[in-house]
Amino acid sequence: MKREDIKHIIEAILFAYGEPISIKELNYIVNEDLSSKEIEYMINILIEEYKEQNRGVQIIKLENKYQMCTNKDYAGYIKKVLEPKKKKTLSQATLETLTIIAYKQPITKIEIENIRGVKCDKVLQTLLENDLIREAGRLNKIGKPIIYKTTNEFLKLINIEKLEDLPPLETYENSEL
Amino acid sequence: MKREDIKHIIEAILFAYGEPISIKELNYIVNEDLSSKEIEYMINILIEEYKEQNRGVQIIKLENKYQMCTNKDYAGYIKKVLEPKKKKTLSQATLETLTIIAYKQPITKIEIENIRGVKCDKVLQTLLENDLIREAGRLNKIGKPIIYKTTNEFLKLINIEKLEDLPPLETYENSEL
Amino acid sequence: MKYNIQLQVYEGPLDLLYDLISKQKIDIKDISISEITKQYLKYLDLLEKMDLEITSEFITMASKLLEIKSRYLLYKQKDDEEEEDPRLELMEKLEEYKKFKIASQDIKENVSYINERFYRNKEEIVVDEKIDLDDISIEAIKNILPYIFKVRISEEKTTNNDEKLNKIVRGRIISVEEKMTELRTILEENQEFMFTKIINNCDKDEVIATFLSILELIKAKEIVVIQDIFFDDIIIKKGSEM
Repeated sequence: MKREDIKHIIEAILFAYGEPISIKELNYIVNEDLSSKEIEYMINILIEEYKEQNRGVQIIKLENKYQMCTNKDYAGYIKKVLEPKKKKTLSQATLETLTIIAYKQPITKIEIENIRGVKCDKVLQTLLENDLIREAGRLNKIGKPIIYKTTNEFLKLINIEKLEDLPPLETYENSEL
Repeated sequence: MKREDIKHIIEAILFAYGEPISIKELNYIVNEDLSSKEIEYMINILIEEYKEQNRGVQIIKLENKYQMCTNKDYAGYIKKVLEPKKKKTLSQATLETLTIIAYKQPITKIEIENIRGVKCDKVLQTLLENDLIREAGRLNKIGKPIIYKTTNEFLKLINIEKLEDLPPLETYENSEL
Repeated sequence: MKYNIQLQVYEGPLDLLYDLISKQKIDIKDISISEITKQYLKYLDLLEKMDLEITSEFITMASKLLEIKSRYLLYKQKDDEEEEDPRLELMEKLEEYKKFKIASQDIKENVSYINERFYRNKEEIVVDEKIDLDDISIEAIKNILPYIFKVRISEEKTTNNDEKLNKIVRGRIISVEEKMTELRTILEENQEFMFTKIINNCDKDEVIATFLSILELIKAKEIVVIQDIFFDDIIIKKGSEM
């Protein structure tokens, strides 16, 4: 594997994964035979390149994890672009996320985001604060993602006794292509 | 505003926005005083840079919109982190209908049914649900029939960048199954 | 010895017709309408015997083929240059269908069934900062389920049943052979009868089948027909061979 390749693989992973990721995890994904020193060296080169050119995207280090994000200098533009045409209320977004968790639990944030097609950090925070969902451990895979489940509060709120009382998904025909 | 800046703002927007975005929208966000030609020129430079260096992240053009995505060459690595979304297999009926819409768009349900000789309601529903086609207004004639077009998801599905990349329909005139 | 019969399922009447034609390795322009009609009906017959569903589209096409066949017989006899070949419309339809059918094979080959490219999810921006717990109810969940899981509510089942019922009521396909037998039975009891009498309450398909069976019976000399003046009713009588 060429050095340049390593750099670009790391770049691709940081982009697609979106969440903070550690050297150890990157090491595992790129090539276990490489030393973690090598990975760290390459990611530092990448960080420097992005910084030097003042690129639109930057790589930041948080604790001992790395994440890709937009350059602070362009925050004004990003705000403008993320302004949605049709805004959802927090209640709508919450209801959607809660429904997904109710039916698919235990579920991770990334799985929820893949169903909804948007990042869900804020909504998950709201749901946790209102005690409608809870963290139920971590998955033993890359990033050790938190898994979420609904709470008894949730059952009380929608007036059911147990999860089985939710409208069954089986009565909905799975659409097949 | 320096040219280099424009390039990096575009880069930041593409990263943050996630979805396909048009030159017009970019123009509005970056700086309305710039010409759209300038924006197009800069984005093309960006695309070329990414391509030339075979970076982990690439910019693809779908019809008249642009989107950031990972480099195909590194798909194997990303799959280690993210569960790839498996696409469903398409049934013969779905494929035929999709093909007719792809070539004849904009097209109404009745026109599709005339070509296939069968009712297409169910297939159209499936295609809509899977975001492979979209409703693109109504025809101004009796019954105001809905007209259908294919989506960018369709282009992604069959790995082309624009509809013109489809082989011309005439090539099938004298071919055998 | 056991035979393994695998019946190919077709997407529609055009799909079936096109397959019949390609099996004969002839050009669509050169189809023999009577041959293709015969094979088409044979396939429907097979479906019926195997108790498989025959949708209304297949039945409509069957009557259409019979209609074209009879019009073509007249067309050939008249040898009228002015008149359009009754097969033309069907041929054009088949030609058009063929193009898309082949094109769809190409598209199928291009489909990548697993994502090779990965994209980023957008941040979600919401209007208000407050959540209203009253908005969360079992009804609300029910309402958004189809949008979230892209599942279809099963109300389709009822329409399916209606469709099936419809098919049973009006979907029976009438073969020419069947009609011939029916006509023979009537003739055993009656010396003669009127054409309009036997096509009373028949739909278009059945009228065509009746008419074709009469032609067959005339050919076999089982019946003779008499018509006093044009557009008058046709009287059907036993022929010399019966």
